[in-house]
Amino acid sequence: MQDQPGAIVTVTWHAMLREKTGRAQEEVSTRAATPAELFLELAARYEFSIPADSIRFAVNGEIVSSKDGLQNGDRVSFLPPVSGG
Amino acid sequence: MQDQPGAIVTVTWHAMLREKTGRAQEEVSTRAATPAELFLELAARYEFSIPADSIRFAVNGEIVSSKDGLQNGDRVSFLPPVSGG
Amino acid sequence: MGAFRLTTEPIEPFRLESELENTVTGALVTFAGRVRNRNEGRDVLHLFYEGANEIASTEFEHIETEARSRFEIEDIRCAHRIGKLELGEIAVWIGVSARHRGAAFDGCRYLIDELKQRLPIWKKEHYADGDSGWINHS
Amino acid sequence: MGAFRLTTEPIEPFRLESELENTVTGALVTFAGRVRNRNEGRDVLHLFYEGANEIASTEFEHIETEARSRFEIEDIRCAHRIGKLELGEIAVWIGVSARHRGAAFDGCRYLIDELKQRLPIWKKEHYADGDSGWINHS
Repeated sequence: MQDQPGAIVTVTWHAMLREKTGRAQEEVSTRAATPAELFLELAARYEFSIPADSIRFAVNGEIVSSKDGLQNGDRVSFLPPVSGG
Repeated sequence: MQDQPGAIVTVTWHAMLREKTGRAQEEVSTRAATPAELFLELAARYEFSIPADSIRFAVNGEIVSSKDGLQNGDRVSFLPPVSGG
Repeated sequence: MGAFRLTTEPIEPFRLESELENTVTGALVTFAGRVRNRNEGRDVLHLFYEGANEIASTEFEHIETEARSRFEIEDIRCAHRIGKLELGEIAVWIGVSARHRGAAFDGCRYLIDELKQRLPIWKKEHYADGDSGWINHS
Repeated sequence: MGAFRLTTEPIEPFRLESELENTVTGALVTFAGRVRNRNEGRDVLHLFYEGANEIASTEFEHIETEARSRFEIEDIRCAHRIGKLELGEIAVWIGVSARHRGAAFDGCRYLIDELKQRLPIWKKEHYADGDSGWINHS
């Protein structure tokens, strides 16, 4: 991972994560290879208490696997457990 | 059965039986002990082709067993196979 | 007035539904059955429904009691149209409210399934070829 | 326009339902989920729903495709409210039309079950005691 070039992605925060970070959106420069790696990086920064394995990931408007790759310019959403309906 | 006193009951005809008999209601004097017996009696008179075992019986507004007793003054309905809904 | 009615007037789902909205119950499931333009390969022009009102009401009460004993239902409304019906018109409407959606779905399904098997209501179809006939579900 | 929408406006079932009535399909099953006054023993004053619109729409399309492959569905409409909701207001509405009632019931049930598990929508309850909290279905 150290050999990867950095990427700039747009992160959108929702629900309890939005309240915890105090922001709806931010640009993040990261060397994370996957949404899951990026989440761990940001979870450490923001000191989230929510279990990482409860989070789903969306990239560019679509829910993706935690192991999907991240590209420069991607729009990334971290989805905490849902409660619609 | 021959020893039973006769009863006068009001018979209501529905759907294909109403069309076959040409009437919605009639008074019937009968020695039949049960709705099923009464049906067989009337089926012979009107020459119904519908199988007797496809008929359900209602007495005084409530569906009853084919073996329930008939009383003088009862209101009897013969219910051919249904198709509501 | 009970939960069930036979009516010669067009069924108004929104009116029936509003009768179920007085209580805050969480889930509402409704079923509407409408007149189809084809049945078993024949073109239907219109329908005629006949019903035995008193017997149907009593039998529906039995079905309702069964449904309430099986599922945690809050409230029920059901209407069945009789007389002449045109294509697309609602023949039967059922609404079930419940605290949880499972009971609302299961209760509504139970009511329509039993209603079709048991209520003294008969359908006569009139076809494009001029023929007509009483329909038998069984 | 797809079958799904997130909306800050009150949901109007009758308008959505009329979009499903253009075709003569026989069966229509609808589900409405409304805000309850109590949840897990606590008195709810009102709710706040937040949704991720683009992701929810895409995910609903997947759910719709699955439902159509499993059941013989004619048409679907679904709306989920976001923003502040009062007690008794409709949070989610789903309507499914089909030729036969089995597919309409099963399809509607599938959609609401999957929607609750998968769509990125979050509910925050505000309680009578002044407390509030995000709800977690799982």
